[in-house]
Amino acid sequence: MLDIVWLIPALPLAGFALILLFGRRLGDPKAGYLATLMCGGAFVVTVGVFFDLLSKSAEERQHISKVFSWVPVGSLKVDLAFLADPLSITMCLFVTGIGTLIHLYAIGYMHGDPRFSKFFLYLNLFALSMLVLVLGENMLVTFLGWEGVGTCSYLLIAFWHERESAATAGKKAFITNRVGDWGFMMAMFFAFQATGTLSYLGVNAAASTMAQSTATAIALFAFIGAVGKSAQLPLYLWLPDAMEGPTPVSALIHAATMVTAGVFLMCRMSPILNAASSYAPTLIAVVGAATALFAATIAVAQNDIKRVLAYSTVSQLGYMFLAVGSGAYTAAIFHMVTHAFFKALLFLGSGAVIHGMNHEQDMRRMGALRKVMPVTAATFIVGWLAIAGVPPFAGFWSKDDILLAAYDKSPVLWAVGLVTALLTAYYMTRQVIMVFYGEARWHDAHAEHGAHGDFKPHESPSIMLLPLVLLAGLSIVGGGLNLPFNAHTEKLTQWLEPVLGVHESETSKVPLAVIATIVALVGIAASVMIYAKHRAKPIEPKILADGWYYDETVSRFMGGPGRKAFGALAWYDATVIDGAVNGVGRLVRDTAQRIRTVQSGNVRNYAAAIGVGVVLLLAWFVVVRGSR
Amino acid sequence: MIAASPTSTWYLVLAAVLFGIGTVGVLVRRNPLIMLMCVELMLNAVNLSFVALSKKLGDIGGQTTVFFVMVVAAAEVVVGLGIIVAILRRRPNATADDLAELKG
Amino acid sequence: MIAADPSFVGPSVNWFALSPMLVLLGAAMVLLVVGALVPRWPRHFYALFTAAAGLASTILCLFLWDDITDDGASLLVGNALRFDVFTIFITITISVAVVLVALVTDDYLRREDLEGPEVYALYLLAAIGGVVMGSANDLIVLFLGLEIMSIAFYVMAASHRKRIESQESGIKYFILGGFSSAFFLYGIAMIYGSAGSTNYGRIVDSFNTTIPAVRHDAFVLAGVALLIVGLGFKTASVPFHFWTPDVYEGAPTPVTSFMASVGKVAAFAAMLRVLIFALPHWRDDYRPIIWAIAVLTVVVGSVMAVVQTNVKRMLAFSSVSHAGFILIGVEAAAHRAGQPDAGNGVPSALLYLLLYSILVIGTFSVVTMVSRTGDAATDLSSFRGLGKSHPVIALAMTVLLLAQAGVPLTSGFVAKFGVIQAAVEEHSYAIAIVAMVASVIAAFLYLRIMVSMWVTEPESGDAGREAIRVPLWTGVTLMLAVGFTLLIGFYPGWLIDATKAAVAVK
Amino acid sequence: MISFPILTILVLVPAAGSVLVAMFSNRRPEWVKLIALLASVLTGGLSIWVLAAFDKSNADFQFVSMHSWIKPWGISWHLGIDGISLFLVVLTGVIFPLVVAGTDPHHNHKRYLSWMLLLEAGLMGSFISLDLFLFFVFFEIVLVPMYFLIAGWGYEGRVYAAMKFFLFTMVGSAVMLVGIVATAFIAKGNGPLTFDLIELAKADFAPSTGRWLFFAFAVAFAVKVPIFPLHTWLPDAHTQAPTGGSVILAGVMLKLGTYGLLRFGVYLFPEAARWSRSLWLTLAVIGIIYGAIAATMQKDLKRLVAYSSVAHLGFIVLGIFAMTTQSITGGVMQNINHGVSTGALFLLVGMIYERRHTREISELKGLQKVAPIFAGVFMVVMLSSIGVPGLNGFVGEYLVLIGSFLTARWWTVVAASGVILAALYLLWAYQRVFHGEPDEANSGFAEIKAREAAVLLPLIGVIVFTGLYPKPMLDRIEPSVNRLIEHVTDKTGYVDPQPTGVTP
Amino acid sequence: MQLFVFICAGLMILVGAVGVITRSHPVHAALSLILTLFGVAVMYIAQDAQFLAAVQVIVYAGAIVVLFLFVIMLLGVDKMEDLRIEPFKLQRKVAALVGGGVIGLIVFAAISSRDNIGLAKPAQSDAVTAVGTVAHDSNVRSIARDLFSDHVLAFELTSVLLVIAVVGTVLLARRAPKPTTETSA
Repeated sequence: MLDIVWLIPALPLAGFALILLFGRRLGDPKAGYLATLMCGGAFVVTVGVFFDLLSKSAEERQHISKVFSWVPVGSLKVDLAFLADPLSITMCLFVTGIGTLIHLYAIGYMHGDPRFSKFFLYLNLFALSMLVLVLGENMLVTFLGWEGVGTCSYLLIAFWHERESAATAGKKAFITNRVGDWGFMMAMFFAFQATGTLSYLGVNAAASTMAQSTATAIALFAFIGAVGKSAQLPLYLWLPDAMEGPTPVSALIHAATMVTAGVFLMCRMSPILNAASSYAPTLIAVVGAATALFAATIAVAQNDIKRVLAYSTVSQLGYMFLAVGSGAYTAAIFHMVTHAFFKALLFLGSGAVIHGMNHEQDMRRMGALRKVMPVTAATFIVGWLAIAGVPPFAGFWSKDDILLAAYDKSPVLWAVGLVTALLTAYYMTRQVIMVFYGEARWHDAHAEHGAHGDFKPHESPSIMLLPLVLLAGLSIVGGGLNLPFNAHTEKLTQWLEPVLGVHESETSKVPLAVIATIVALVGIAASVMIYAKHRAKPIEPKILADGWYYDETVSRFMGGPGRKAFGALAWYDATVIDGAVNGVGRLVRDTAQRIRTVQSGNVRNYAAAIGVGVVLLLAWFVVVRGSR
Repeated sequence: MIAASPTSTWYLVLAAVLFGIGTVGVLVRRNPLIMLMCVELMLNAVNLSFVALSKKLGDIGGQTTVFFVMVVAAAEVVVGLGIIVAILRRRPNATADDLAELKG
Repeated sequence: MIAADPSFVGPSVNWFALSPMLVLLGAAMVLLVVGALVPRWPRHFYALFTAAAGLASTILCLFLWDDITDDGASLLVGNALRFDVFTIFITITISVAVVLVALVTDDYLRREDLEGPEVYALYLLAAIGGVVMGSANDLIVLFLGLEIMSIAFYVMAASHRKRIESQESGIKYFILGGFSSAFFLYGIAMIYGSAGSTNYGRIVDSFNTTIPAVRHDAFVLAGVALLIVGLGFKTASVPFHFWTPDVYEGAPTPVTSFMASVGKVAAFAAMLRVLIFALPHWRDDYRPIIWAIAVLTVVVGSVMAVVQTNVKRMLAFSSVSHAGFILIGVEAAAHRAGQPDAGNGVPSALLYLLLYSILVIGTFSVVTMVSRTGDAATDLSSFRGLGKSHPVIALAMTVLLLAQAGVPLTSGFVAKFGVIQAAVEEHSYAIAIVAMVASVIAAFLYLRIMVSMWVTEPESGDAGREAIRVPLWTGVTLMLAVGFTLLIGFYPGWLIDATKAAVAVK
Repeated sequence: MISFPILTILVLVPAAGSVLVAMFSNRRPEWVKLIALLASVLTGGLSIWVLAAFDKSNADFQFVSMHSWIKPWGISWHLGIDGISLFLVVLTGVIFPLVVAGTDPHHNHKRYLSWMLLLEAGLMGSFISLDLFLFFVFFEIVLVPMYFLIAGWGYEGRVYAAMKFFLFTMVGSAVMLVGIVATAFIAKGNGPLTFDLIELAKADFAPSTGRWLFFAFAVAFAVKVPIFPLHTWLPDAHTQAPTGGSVILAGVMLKLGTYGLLRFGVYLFPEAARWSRSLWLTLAVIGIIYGAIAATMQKDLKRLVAYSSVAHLGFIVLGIFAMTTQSITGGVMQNINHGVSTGALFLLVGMIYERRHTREISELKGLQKVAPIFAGVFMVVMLSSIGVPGLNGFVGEYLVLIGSFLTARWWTVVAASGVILAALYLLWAYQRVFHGEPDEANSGFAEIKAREAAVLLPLIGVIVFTGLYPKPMLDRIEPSVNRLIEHVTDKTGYVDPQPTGVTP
Repeated sequence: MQLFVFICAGLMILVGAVGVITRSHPVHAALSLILTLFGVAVMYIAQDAQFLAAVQVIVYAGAIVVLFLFVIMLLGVDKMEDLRIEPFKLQRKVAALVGGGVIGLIVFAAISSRDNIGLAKPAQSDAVTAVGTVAHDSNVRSIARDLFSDHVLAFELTSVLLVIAVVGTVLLARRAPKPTTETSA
């Protein structure tokens, strides 16, 4: 079964090719079904591979299937090969699994869109790239997928490219990612110079022997890449704007897959990270914690249903990096998985809401929707509880692991994480209340809209609800993957142990868990007090709503000084450098014009010129050469 | 050495002076005819030095040369005058300075 | 009376060796007599007869070449002339030029309705002067040859009676020419004074004996200086070039091409003879001057050409810059003056002369056609739309211009490469680079002409213009020139060998 | 290997075609076009045949044909092909038919096509000639047809642009000519004079001499590449040239520069190349960043692409002078990639111009909505130009960078940031041109035509194939590159650095 | 005696020369030219070049100057040339510089190397005898010998030269078909 790992990416590829060729003919919805089928197929294959691995002993849970030699030049030998091991298969499982669900959902969501088939074309391409990314046997193959998902996100975010905002968002996403890619490339170069190979196994194996400085360099540059991809400070900018894309895209890219690529990469290269000097992981942890808190504070004041989720994603990713930085890779992966479940759920839910509200995204125009769209509401609430960290929902367990690790790293980080948890609970509650509870604010909404007669939010078609339900289920039981009661229940840890090792911790877990739970509840309570019971005025300062003006500042800099500088250089090129060239020409002309006056047409002047020449020659010969 | 008979150097010096005068003449005179005369002066100066040198060398070749030069001079004068006539027929009293249509 | 003198022995004369010159002379005489006796002779006759004479002398030269390769070089009529490959090469070049120019002149004279065998006679006589200059072995003979050619030029330049410019150019050329040849003559006198003879061979011998004493003798050096002045004037080298643009513009276009080809060839031949063969002892004295003059000439010629609007003037200045290139060859030759291995200097210069004269004749033949009746329409604007109306002519002109610019696969490139190679062989890199860069500047003006032929749209005024006629013989000349240009561009080996033979030690 | 003088034929076929076309009557443009197409296709086919018959195990020159040409100067008609030139020849052979088929001059097909074919002959010649003189001949002769193509069929500022292009390049080659001759004479010693590359490469030059000579060559090539700050002829020429001209100029002609640097500069004067490497690396990096930034600010689509060329060629120069197997191989490959993708870009821009008669970015808007397929094609080409993995642009760029990193770390670090800028200017331009709601001027924008698609399809194919499976190409390039590096090692004792843990 | 002759002749020459370049009236200039030419002729005699002296007087003073005068009269260009004005400011300065330079440098050269001049004793070809050495051989005779031995070609070339002169004048003197301002026949 292991030998068919290549089939996992191959199926979406086939889907891509087929839709590329026949997409228009298949049309809506057949193309969608095809795409979903392919992604589902990939999932099935993955499951097969998974069990095959499971059947092996921990040591030999590792299989490389080489497709062909890709870039062989001199000492650089890069194969297009896939590495099937617990980590990559874990990733594959939820990428394909959740991917399939999202495909399915999208069939309903994108129904009637003029570019329906193209959407699925992109989706499959995305799935393909993502799978290549996670299955990559070496950094370059990963980079192939890495850039692939970047490109796809560009295409998908800018899917409704007639909207300026969408187009810009897509461009922004791509370019910001590119900044990260630069880091990734550097990491590869350092790795190659240090080890002469790019395959993870090779590099990781050499980690123990290589110079610590090199390891640090690799780790940090890779982290830059991760920061770009996983939207950490300072490169998170693109993610909130990326909400311009269709909701399934948001779910796919932000919740489940792409953004987690960074975390995956760090885990993939964990040996290097361990070999690096200590400040590297600390830096990662700090960045993670900072991002988590920062994003959470912003999420508190957002009114766009999707932007809230976007910032929460950033925040949750911060958690994962906090884990990575604390050396708890398993925890990071664990949270990645659970987060994939509930965040995908939330996004799809919000999508359903938006769908039902005729593309209304402002939560201030919603409210009391649980009546009109019960299923959506129910599932959404599950997601809410999960992310808020209420036991026994999935989020609670994974977040708990991370906080534990953070505590071992440093209580400060733990505290930050805790505050973030509080805020998370708070703003998620706020969202749920604003959308599904309170009085309906959408009746008057359509008055302003005035668009379509009596406007009534409606529940989404079952094809969209099915994924919601499934994801909701997962969000409830997801925690079961890695229950911290005893070594036996920590299934995921054991499973990933050969790749990521274990994070030993002697801190007693229970008190921390209790504190975390309390904090979550406090957050929920506060939110309820404010938004449901209206006991206090909402605290939504503009600065938070505007994300600490960070985005504005950056874009103002880019549009202002940055652009001016570029303009200056262009001016320099046109004026100075090109001017120099033309200047030479002008110089020649002017000199000629000056000499021309001698060419006066008068014989006697010519004679005089000759005479002068004579005297000069005579002087040279008689005086200079003659007087010896 | 007071009543010294002039050595060839004296002649050469004299010739040089004559030549110089001729040169100056070509540069300062505007009447083409007179410019032509000045050229004749220069040629005569050369002839003079030729003769002096042939004397000094005791070689007749110099004198033969002078003979040729005279022929050349004659020919030049004839042709020159021909051209001048052709021009002055059209533009009486034209001076060298007036003939400056072609320039730049 | 003299014949009665028993003690007198006249010099022996190898008539066959002189035959090319004699043919030219005879032809000239025939033309004059015929012209005088039979005024209404078919016009073609003159041109074709002249061309025939040129052709004949060319063919004779080829035979003579064989003789020399068999029997080696020799001296003629009392050591007055040198009879070697160099001479033959120059003679061939000049004769070919005569042929081509004569063909162009025929159509020209008829268009301008100027009569006369005289012009052709003058061509032939001037050609003789040129040949003498190239083969002279005696400064006096050289001087006479130079005067023969110059006086002929003066007359020809002034020969277009309907154009005041023609006469103006004639008198300018005449006055300046007389002026400069006076200097030249003075130079001869000085050399004669210090060497005791005007014969190249004897000059070299006498300096061989007297060299330690006269190593830095001011009088000789002054002589050298004045010789360079005279030759510099004829070769139109800066700062003795001022007459060139005016005369080239004023003179009838075919005559201009004749002066640009034969004049340059003869003058440079003379320069090489005098400086390299007659005055090797002073090479270290005059080489720097040649160097400086070469650089000046190349640069000034190219730069000045850029700002001209009259094509004839452009070509005049470009001919100045070409002279500079040839001077580079001379400079290279000067390094080896008097040494057994003459190096590449002289051959490269000879090669350049031949190639350039054919180029320039071709180019001017186009100008002749474009200049239209009255020979006045030589402004850049008169070439407008030539590419549309006469694509073939325009294409030919383009080839010639590219050759002048030194674009590969044309003779121009071979020529330039030759001199550059010669210069580099003598390690004068600076001059080579300067020259190449200057040639780029010059390229600008050739491009300008091409642009006005191909790109610029004809303007309203052009409609009224007289249409350009393409006479048979002019066309033939043009095609010959272009053909040769390309032939040498692709297959120059044999010609290079020939030029090398001109300096081969026998 | 084979007696059949295939390379000579490669030069002669287009030349003959050019003459044939020139002689043909102008009244029958379709016939003229057919002849031209046949000639170019035949050449293309031959070049493909060369590719097929090329022996990849052999690093040395193949299909060599050697005849004496100008004996007295020791010049010979010496043609040969190796991994470094192979794909350039194929590129030339392939792009020309596409251009001939895909672009139409607005007047006088006959003359246009005749110049085109002459241009092809010249380019072919300069890529395969192994005699310095011969190379120079082709190198120079190429200017003429290109000059006329720009001046005759270009846009508003064509005369100025053509003149600039011609003179600028000529200055460079003027110096090079002197360099060539000097090289020959200095190398000659007492032996016979020769301009044969292989003979001359054996010679040892005193460092000072070698450096002077090297610079004489380098100047010419630097102009051609163009290397900052000698690049200003390029935007004008590219912008003003007709579409076909731009494609050739960017696709093939610029490669003369990089190819020359490698084949003649480095090969003849390794010591000088090593000695001056930091200068070239710096200029290359400046070019990468500078070109990208300048491109960002352009308002004219063609100018933008032109400046992007400056940036891309910078990578190649970086690779050449970093002088590792990977970097040079990458550079050689990047030659081809840039040729294909930028060529395709110019074709696309030309198609836009044909439809809208403007190159102003601000005039265009929302084309993707009205012409999705066209936009898709443009997207793919653009991504390859940005250097997205899976497309050809990436492989070359990546090899250059990873190779250069071994010898020129910090230059590489800066150069790599060029990939960010590349995304910036191209995506920005793409957004302004293709995204948004089309205004009425653009709403009539026609979808891609069959002929256009036929022209672009091969290019797209190459882009994707070489991106996914570059091995066949690399296998043929690498041996020759190694041979070159060994040559450098023999001359200078420089060793191709290997990453730790790898034994060379 | 010789000294006296030299001085007188020298004065004639210089005075005449200065006259040529300073007389504003062409005729006067021509007459001064004659003066110079005679002076030169005297010098010839003083240098044992009797034949040349004769030719000088006949050809130059006789033919050429007469020709000049004839043309002056013929064209009636005997208008005074005002030498006080000079259109080009620099011209005269340059002229002075050139004249002075030429004279100065050549004189310097002549004097500095007076001993070297004549150092080379010409290798006499059998036909030629040195000036005045052999009594029975007059100047004319030796010139003749030289003329018809070593310089015979040159001698022949002079004929070509004269032919050109003739042809040239014929060509130039021919009246243009549409005659412009006719001054005289």
